[in-house]
Amino acid sequence: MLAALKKHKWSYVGMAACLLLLVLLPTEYLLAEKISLLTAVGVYSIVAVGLCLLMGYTGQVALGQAAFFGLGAYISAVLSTTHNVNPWLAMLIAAVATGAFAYVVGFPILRLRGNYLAMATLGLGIIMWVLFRNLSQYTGGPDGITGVPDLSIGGFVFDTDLRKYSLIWAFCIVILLISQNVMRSRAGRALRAIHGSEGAAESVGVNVTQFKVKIFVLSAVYASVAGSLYAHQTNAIGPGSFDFLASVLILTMAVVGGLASVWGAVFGAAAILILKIEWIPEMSKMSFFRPLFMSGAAYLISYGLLLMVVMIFLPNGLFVSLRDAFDSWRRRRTQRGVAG
Amino acid sequence: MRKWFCVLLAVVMLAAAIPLAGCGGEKEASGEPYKIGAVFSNTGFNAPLGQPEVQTVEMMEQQINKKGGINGHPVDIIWYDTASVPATCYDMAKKLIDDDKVVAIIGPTGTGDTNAIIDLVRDSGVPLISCAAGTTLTVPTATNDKHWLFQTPQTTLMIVDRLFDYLKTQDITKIALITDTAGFGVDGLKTITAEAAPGKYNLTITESQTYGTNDSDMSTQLSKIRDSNPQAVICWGTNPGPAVIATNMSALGMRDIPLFCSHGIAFKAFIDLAGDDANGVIFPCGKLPIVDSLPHSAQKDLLLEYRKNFEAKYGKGETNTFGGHAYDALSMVVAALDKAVTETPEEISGSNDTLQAVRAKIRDYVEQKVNSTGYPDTDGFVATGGIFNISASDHNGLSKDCIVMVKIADGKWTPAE
Amino acid sequence: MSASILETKALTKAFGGLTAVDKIDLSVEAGKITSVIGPNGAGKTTLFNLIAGVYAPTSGEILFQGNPLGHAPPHKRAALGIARTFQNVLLFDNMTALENVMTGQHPRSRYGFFEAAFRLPKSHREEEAISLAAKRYLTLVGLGMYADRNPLSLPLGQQKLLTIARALATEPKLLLLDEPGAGLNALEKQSLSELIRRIREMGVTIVLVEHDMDLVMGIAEWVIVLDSGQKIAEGTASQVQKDKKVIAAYLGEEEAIE
Amino acid sequence: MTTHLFVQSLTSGLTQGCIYALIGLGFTIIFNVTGIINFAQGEFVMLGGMLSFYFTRSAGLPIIPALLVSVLIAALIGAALYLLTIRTARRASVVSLIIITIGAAIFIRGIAGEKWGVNPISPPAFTGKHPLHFLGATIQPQALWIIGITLAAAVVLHFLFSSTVIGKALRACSMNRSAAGLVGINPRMMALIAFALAAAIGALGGAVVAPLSFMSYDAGVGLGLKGFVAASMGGFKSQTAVIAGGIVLGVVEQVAIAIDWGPFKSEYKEAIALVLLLLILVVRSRKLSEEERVS
Repeated sequence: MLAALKKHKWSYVGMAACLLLLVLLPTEYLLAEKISLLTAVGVYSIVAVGLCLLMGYTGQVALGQAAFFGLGAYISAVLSTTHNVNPWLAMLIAAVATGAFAYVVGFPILRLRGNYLAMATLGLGIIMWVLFRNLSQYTGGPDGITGVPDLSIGGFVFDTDLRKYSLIWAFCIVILLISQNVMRSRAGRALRAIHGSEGAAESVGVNVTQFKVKIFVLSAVYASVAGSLYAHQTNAIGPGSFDFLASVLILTMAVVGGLASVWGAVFGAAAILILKIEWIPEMSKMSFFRPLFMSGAAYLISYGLLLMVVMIFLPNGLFVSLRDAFDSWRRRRTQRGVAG
Repeated sequence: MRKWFCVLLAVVMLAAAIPLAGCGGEKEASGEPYKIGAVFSNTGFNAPLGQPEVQTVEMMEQQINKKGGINGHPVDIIWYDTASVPATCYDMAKKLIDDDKVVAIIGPTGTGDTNAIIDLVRDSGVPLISCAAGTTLTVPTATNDKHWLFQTPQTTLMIVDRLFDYLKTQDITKIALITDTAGFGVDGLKTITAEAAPGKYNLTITESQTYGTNDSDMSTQLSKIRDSNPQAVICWGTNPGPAVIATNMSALGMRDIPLFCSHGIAFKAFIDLAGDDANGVIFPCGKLPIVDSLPHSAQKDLLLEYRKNFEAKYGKGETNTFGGHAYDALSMVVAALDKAVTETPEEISGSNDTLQAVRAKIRDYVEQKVNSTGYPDTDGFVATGGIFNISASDHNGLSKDCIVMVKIADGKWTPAE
Repeated sequence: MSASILETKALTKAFGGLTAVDKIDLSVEAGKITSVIGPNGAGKTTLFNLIAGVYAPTSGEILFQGNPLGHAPPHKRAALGIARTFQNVLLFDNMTALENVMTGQHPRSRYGFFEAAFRLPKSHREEEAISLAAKRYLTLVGLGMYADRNPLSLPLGQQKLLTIARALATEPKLLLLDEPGAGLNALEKQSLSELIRRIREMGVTIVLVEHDMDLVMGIAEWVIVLDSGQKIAEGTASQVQKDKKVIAAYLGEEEAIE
Repeated sequence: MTTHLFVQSLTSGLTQGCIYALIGLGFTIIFNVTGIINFAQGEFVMLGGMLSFYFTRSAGLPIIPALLVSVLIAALIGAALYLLTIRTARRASVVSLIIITIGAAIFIRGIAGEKWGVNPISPPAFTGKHPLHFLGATIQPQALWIIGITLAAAVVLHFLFSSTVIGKALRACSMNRSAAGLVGINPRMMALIAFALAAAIGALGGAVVAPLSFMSYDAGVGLGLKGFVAASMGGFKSQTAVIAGGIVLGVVEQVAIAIDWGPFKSEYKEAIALVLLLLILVVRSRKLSEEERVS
């Protein structure tokens, strides 16, 4: 145990720091008025982590994650509004149903690799979006669903921003820890082996298809849970929030976070969301940029530019780059320590 | 190459950093401004509707501040782009409420975007004056009493009723529908089928077809419609769909069947697109397109004024009713600030309680005074959309009388009666 | 002759027109070091892939410990006790050397996502066992001190040893080595052949495909010679060396080269 | 369903299908030569329409020169896209490249929205709007142009790939990039050409379809997707296969409208296309993985 503590010393320190930050951030001292942004980061982190496990560790491209995000949101919303199902039960049903769906489509789809897998997942994502938008009798069509109730435990209702923030981040932390444990386990090694070389993975007894499908299902369930939380947080959902660009957004978060890193996903989600719902809107206020934003051009141009620049200059993500720098610094330090 | 990108990146980041440091864009009128929030679809599928709305509020902000603001205080209209995405709309509205601490929000452009924030504005106690035409938008539901929600466009219901009244005068009883699969068309389809039902207008719907917003050819749908031989074709969608349908119908030699469209085509763009095929198309719409042929009235003066200013700023023939919805929404807030709010911007930004109080005052004013009691000599609040008579039971305040039937004749908008 | 651990009966694999492996019957004796040799394109690697289950045979069958393997996929065969290394190394570059070997323990451990997710005792117990075993095999091949290195940072010779450790970690009965000597210098080859003998002492049957004749003749107790997909000879090293067909085959290859 | 309705759906389907095919060809060329799926392909279609509008209506050029200039400009933009992004992103993964092209698409869309506004535009039809009739169905002359130009483009491409030096070099790259490099073909140059060529073809498609369906700054997404499906149906391999794929897709969509029953409702057109895509991919998945194993 002590050994483990020593071994992962820095990651424990990091975790402690993160937790402290999470508690302090929404307070008056720091970013009370940005609490919705912080909450959004929590929601999207959950989806992004799923994608990290699937793409970063297992090496399976997925361009349709918003479909599972939406599936969770819609099942939760529909059940808890029109059918008055208990929100928690609805969330559970959503997670199970989404998982089952992912399991069924996973087997045929995950036989594909690389670009072909990308196409398939992309297709899947858009099909789901079309269904969300056009199955009006269940999904409210293009207008979406309103009046999704807040979550509550007994009499305690998660209605204020702070309560929603705490609930969502509680979920997020648990999911992050689970993911980290999985990746440091036998299953995690099997998944990374698949990424390294499917042939070699098979040769050491890893059932490649099965593990691919398992992780696909896990990532889908994460997305679904995030979707349910999102629906109960904003009390309303619409198909526009789960289209192809939503998938791209999630994908970018995962990649900026540096795919092969569970905590990176949080970082990526934060980075992208700060840009999307903080910096770019702030830019639109400035008289210099206003005309460009009126015609909508600036929003598209800056978003497009952002995607390109990040991918070109940080192909393995902001977070991982920073972490590697930190590690090398540590190594140099320890070496000096040995020398001295 | 890399250098080229670094420069661009630097520009973006720098530009973004400046306002974070806290210095926004400058204003004519001096002193701390009243902050009014707005969310519109500058981009996304609703952009053609959203942009005139943004252009309108920009124009009005300058006019108001040139005139010395409201009671000597300038206004700052903070608008954000929802990209026609509900999730983004929610984020932006939240930012306006928590971060910018605006006294009221106008917009969004679409019903879907509005739905995304109706519970938000209820919970935060902020008046929202939407520019979306969803029929049931302001109707209270089990979960939301719509206490804080108003809407300035004529609802789809009014427009459909107006259209059907007109059909009655033409003794048309058999209609065929072709609607788009985006929000606009779906809403129209729902309302039309409801209103056509026996007991209402009891019209026979011989065929109902849909099309995707960027389909290049609707001949197949139209052939089906022709086979069902209706007396009229009703097309519900925003550009370019209806223009494609108009041209396809001429190509199929179907123009002996009259084509009725929605207010979604009340743009110069429609006539540009459909060219000659636009002639003969009839659609229900606010009075703006045919303002010149109106008898003299307070609304006519307002419309002419609005058109003059808008076209002076954004080009000839660019005015449209959607910009008008934003005009009306903002006018209501401005009127409320002018007449009902005594607190200064400093006091508002000073304490959250004052802010909440002011938000409530604005809401109450719009509900109680934007009607004949507040404006007795014009028996109602005169705006581009019509004469508003908002009440506790009606948060829209318009009636179908403020809608006219417009017919396109040799490339011009003319009254159909 | 004692029990044979692996047998092939009229084993055939054809890719489109070309028949890579043509009706091969062979039988590998348990506990021995058997070497499959032959000129390039003789079908050695294809034969390996058939045994390992990467390819399904076009016809014929493979028996492992007397039971037909049928169409069992590679991971099942690994569980049964067939391990293999690859000509082109194929180490997992996204893990440390130790973790590479730990993956080898996969078929010998059970716990899955759930136990891992919540760190149930079972996961701790098995992880302990796995890492102990892995360290043991890593030391066996003499890479103990490189546990935390990225495999690709090691020289080729040690990478090859690492793949052997990874294969051993699956605790196989039969170990297939695909050209373990290729690209190694004389010294490394020396230690390699010693390692192979030691593995044999552990009771693991070894089949190796190898080009380096000295290496083969040094350690192989039984040699099978393939040429253009067919078995042309088998016997002890000295027997096959005298065999006319074998010499012809190799001469043929040399002529082809010149 | 009546005959003339059926014929109408076939002709409309053929017209739409040809557009899908043209866009799909662009995807295929880039994918074969560089192994990249260029998600900005749809934007070149949009640019083609917008540029041809600009040159006919604003600059007042006659149709054919306007068409050529538009296509040329689009090709240059395609080349620029490659040089500025793909070429700059060294050793980027499949995912990164996908996101880069998506980013480029959004970027181009923004520029177009700024330049031409958000309202759709309509360039003049090549040879008037007087429709032709047969078997109770109606075809607009522009539709014939679309079909004709698609076939022409296919023939030209076939000639290019089969019997010109560049074409052979491109084919070599698509077969085996590293090997091509060894025999002295510069894969980067080939990639550049591929991007320019793909952009040109996309723009051509946009320019011929715009008079029929009009064009708006954000039309690239939808069109690109359809072309992408067409290309996938054609297996991202031969031009003929892709064109067939495009036409099948177009016809299926229209026939679905004509049937208009159950899942075959016009609302679900996009879904229908993608379900087709999924089925095809899955059916071919076994073969694909076999190929990868052997290679």
